[in-house]
Amino acid sequence: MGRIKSKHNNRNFHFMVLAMGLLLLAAALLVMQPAPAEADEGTVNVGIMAPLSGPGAPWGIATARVLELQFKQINDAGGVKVGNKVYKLKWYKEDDKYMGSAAAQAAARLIHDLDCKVIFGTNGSSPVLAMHPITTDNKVPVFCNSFADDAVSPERKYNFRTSMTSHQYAPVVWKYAKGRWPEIKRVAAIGQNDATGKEETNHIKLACEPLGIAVDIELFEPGQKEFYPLLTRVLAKKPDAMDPTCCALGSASLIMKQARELGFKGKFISSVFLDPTLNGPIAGFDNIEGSLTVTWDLANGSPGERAFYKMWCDNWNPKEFNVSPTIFYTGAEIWLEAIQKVGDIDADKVRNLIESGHMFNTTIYGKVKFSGKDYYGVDHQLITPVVISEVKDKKLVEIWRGK
Amino acid sequence: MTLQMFVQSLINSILSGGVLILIAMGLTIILGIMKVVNFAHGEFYMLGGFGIWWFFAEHGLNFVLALILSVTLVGILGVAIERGLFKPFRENAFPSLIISCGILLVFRAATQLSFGLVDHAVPTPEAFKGMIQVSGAFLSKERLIVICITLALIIGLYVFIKFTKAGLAMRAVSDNPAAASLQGMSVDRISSLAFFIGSVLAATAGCLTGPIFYVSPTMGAEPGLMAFVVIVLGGIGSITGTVIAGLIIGFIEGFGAIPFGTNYATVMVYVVLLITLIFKPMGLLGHAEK
Amino acid sequence: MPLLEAEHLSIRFGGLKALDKLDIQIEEGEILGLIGPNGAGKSTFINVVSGFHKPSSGRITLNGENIVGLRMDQIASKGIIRTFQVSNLFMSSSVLRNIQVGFHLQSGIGFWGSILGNSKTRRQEQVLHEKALEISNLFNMGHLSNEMTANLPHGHQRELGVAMALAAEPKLLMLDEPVTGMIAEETLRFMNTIRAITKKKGTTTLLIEHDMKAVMGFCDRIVVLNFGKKIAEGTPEKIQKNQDVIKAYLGEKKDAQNPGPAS
Amino acid sequence: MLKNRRLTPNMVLLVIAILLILFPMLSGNKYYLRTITTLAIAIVLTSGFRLIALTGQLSIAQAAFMGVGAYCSTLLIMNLGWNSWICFFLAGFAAALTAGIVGFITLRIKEIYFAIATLALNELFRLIWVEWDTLFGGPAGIVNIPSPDPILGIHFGSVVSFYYIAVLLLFSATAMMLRIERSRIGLIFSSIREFDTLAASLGVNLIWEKVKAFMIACFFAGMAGALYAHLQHFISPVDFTLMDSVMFLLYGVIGGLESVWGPAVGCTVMIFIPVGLRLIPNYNPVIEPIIFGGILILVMRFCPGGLVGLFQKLVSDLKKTESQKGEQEHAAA
Repeated sequence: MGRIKSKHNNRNFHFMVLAMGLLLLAAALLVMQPAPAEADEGTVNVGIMAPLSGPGAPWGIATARVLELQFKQINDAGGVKVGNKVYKLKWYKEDDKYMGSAAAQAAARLIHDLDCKVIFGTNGSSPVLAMHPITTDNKVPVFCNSFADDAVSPERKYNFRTSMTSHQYAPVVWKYAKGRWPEIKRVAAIGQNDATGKEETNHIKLACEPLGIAVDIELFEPGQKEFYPLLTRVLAKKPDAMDPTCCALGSASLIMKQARELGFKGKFISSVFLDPTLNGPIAGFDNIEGSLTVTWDLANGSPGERAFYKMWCDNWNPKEFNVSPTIFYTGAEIWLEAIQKVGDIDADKVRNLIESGHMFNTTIYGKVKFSGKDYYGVDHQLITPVVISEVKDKKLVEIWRGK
Repeated sequence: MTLQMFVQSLINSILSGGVLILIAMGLTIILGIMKVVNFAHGEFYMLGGFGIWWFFAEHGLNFVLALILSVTLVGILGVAIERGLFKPFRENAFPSLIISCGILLVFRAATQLSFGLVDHAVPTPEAFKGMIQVSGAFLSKERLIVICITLALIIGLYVFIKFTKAGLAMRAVSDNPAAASLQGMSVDRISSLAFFIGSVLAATAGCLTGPIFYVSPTMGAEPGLMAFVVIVLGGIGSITGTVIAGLIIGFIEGFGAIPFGTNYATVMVYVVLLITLIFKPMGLLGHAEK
Repeated sequence: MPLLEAEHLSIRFGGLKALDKLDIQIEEGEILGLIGPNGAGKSTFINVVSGFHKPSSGRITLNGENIVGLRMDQIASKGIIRTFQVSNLFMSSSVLRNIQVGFHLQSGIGFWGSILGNSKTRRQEQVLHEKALEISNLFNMGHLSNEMTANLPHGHQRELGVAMALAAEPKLLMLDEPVTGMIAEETLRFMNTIRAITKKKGTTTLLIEHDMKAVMGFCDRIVVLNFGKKIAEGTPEKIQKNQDVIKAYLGEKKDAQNPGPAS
Repeated sequence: MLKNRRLTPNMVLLVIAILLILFPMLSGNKYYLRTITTLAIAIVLTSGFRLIALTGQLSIAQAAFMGVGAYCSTLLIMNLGWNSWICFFLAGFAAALTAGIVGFITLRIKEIYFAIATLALNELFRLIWVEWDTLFGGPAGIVNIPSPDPILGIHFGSVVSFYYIAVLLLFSATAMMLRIERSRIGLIFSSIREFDTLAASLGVNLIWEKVKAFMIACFFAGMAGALYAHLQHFISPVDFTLMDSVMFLLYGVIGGLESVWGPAVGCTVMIFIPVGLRLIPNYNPVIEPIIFGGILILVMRFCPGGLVGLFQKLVSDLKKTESQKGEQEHAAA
């Protein structure tokens, strides 16, 4: 290493520098060669951003599958008519790896290099917050799913959330639960120790305290599988009910299984997501029987929901179904309806339409609109119907539907 | 802390420690004998889990048969990787570390692509179902069985290393590969054997914990990391050290979680590791070379 | 006052007493030979003085200042430099770089000078470079100065070890069996070089050698160890006639069938 | 081109420098500007990793020190309103100071033990940022980090300006690394890695020298972290994880740790491979980890010296055959 005085090595050094030069040159050539992918006449570029690798991959891959099919179907049907022009969609898929830095880089590619006019994605708070400076500066609408309150705010001018969060769900489900079981006095909210889990458990606390229910929040490191120590601590406080769902599906299932093993007899009430077909195999069907949740059975839902579920089952393994695609599918539906309505793909016009409280008709949920001004300061939160279901005989049974 | 909580924490600690020891044991053998830094060790644990899921849950094989089959296959895969990739890099940390990182990425992505997107449940075999109650504390039968098997494997491994010819050869190679090969021991064969045992132990842990937890492509990440913490805390190459360190970490997780919560227990594990290393730079029972 | 004084120095490894209440004085400017059969504790003495091992009890003073308990580099910076028994060198570096590491204590180039690389530093570096060449020339290795150390023949490797130590301009140079594996002519030439240099610079030297015959002609004074104890001390002529010394070497020959000093 | 022996290393460096400086004018593509900005940050971090590796220590905590810099500068700017350029340097000093304190305690640990200790350190730092949410914003991180303050009316907010800051940082870090390489410090560092006892016996203070290397590396890591915070306008604990630290290690070893150019080559290749792959039509990023892992395995299996090592070997083989040919001709004549 660095035997600089030696003649022989001086040459090596020499060649090393040359090698680096060549590499950089190659890189530079690579960079300069392709002109930015200007959209062809008659096509509009759209970006799909999803965690295609890493811990969020199950959601991301499912999302990408559905969106690609959705765009293909639209193109096959002739495209979208915007104003008096008909556009075909050209989509680009990017991997945010469920990481902020990767999401920012991916957004830069979609926007600067591929000239995408809209981004559908992504899951997770950190990626959505990290890509905000790029998307907002370049006026690209983002239809996202992030449970962080911060993802929707006045300065994030073009961020729209097409999923309801525990902030909307928790008050409804806990009010219902308290009405039905007034004996619930103490609740344990268990969540993953990341931005999402922290926000969700906090939402539960905010929803429960006005109802006279004490909330113990317990957080754990993502990826943990052994919850006996945590549950021993939680159960010592003798909670009457538990919301274990502010975390990944597998973790939530394990918490429910292990809580029952440790003798927990109370109800599981979920303000986030609980589906016996998905949670059941890991959690044990007996363990989650009688739980209350805001999830509902798409297969028995509204006509749009039924059609959506059928589309998944026709193309892919029903076992791999999760809710993530519905969120972005809805986002795409809304954006497409909006650009057709305003007759332009301009982000400001789309934003104005959404903020005007326009009712969107074509979504899988039926008629929906954006709201949220009183809490987030801006109407960028999609409001979908809240449904409360109960787990009965290993199935979700709808017991209450809001308007 | 009530008696019930104490007993429960005790059981929790032993279980989390036991599984950790099982995984770390394989790693300490590989690292101790071949001086190969295998960051992909957790992936053998993951493959073991997928093995039991594939044979037992998907294809309805008998649990024990499925376990043996899956463990053997992972062991053979381990030997193949050792022969094909690690062999030139014994005693050489950097390349082996990089290669193992590559293996980790490939395995994880490949399982994700081939076995789909959901976490797979492995049902508990009928015979292992049910709970046992000890002075108010709960212990499921499946966990009890895991503790028993872990204990048996630890003792078995200890006997194997201390008293059998192959075990003696392993220790000799670990101390001084050059001298061992001069005495006619085949370093190649012993390394392969070590890697086989290492991957088998990790895969066994994966199989046994499959029904308790679930099986997913990223399940190896956390145990793989903690296994390194365990062996470094205990001293690389020392089986007793690994057992002690595994129990220490198990107890920190089991008892530390009660007053502080599990995330602070994780902080405590790392703090204990750092403090131990400051005072004993070669781990608790590790000894300096030379 | 002696340059280095060890008083009642003891160290034990397990149950074995490697050094047993040893008293040794080294006078300024002399070449002291420390000899003894295998396992007599000669290398242990160097290890203890250089700070590699910590003595169980006893004192070591350099110019009256206690040095027990200091780190190796602190002891080195006080001017005690040692060589190693086997060829311990920076094998994948060039000969010149090896010698330049030896300049560490003398270089006078500080951290910022080194980082900034200003003209003063460059001049200093040039001076060091020339000094390194000079030292390699002293050992007839000038033509090898850019060679990789691992490629050197054994004899040159031994010489390089001493060259590095000399580069550090020690007050006390401790040579641990420097001529092992050399043939007689090489030994003679090498020992003469060392004696010439150290005498010229006034460097005090402690020479450890297993081969009694090899050191006789070079040392001013000799101390003989056996089983960690001093059994004789005096001029080479006196030592050669000492009955205890002869017995120690012959005894060893009988027990371990080791080729003795005469072979 | 290879035969042009007159091409000095400095000339090539100059060409690279000019290319990098002119690049924003040649191509306005902000995506590539951003990619090179992240590349520059990665090279700075990886060079630091290599510097520590030069003393024989394997640090898996570089991302954490990058985070120390990022959080330090962000908090000073956002809470106390200090000038961002002062904070930029303070970030470096904060990271170096942290490294110094941590180093004095941990650097006597060696080899894999040290690697795992730094790994624990990285996790500890992350957990501190996660748990201490009143100061560090918790897992949600800190949003809306402003762009650097203007100097003499020049505003720094665009991708191009970040690009130039990053290139400047890259140049100064590389100049520093080169200087260290060629100076006595580098000599002493590598002597520790080769044989620490011998170095100590010649008066080298092992701990202090290792701490020095650690501090220099972390100084640049901290500055890179501050730049990263400005570039992203958002930081959270997940930006500085163990996985990122391992990445810098991978980049370094793939490039080759023996050479001062290794980190640059490793980072360039590994960061531009995914970029290049995306030019393939209908490329599916899902398989990227497999490609990435495959490259790691292949490169290490067939050239453990890394890419620079491979290149050096090829060149020396070429020269050997050339000189053999020359000898044969000579003999024939």
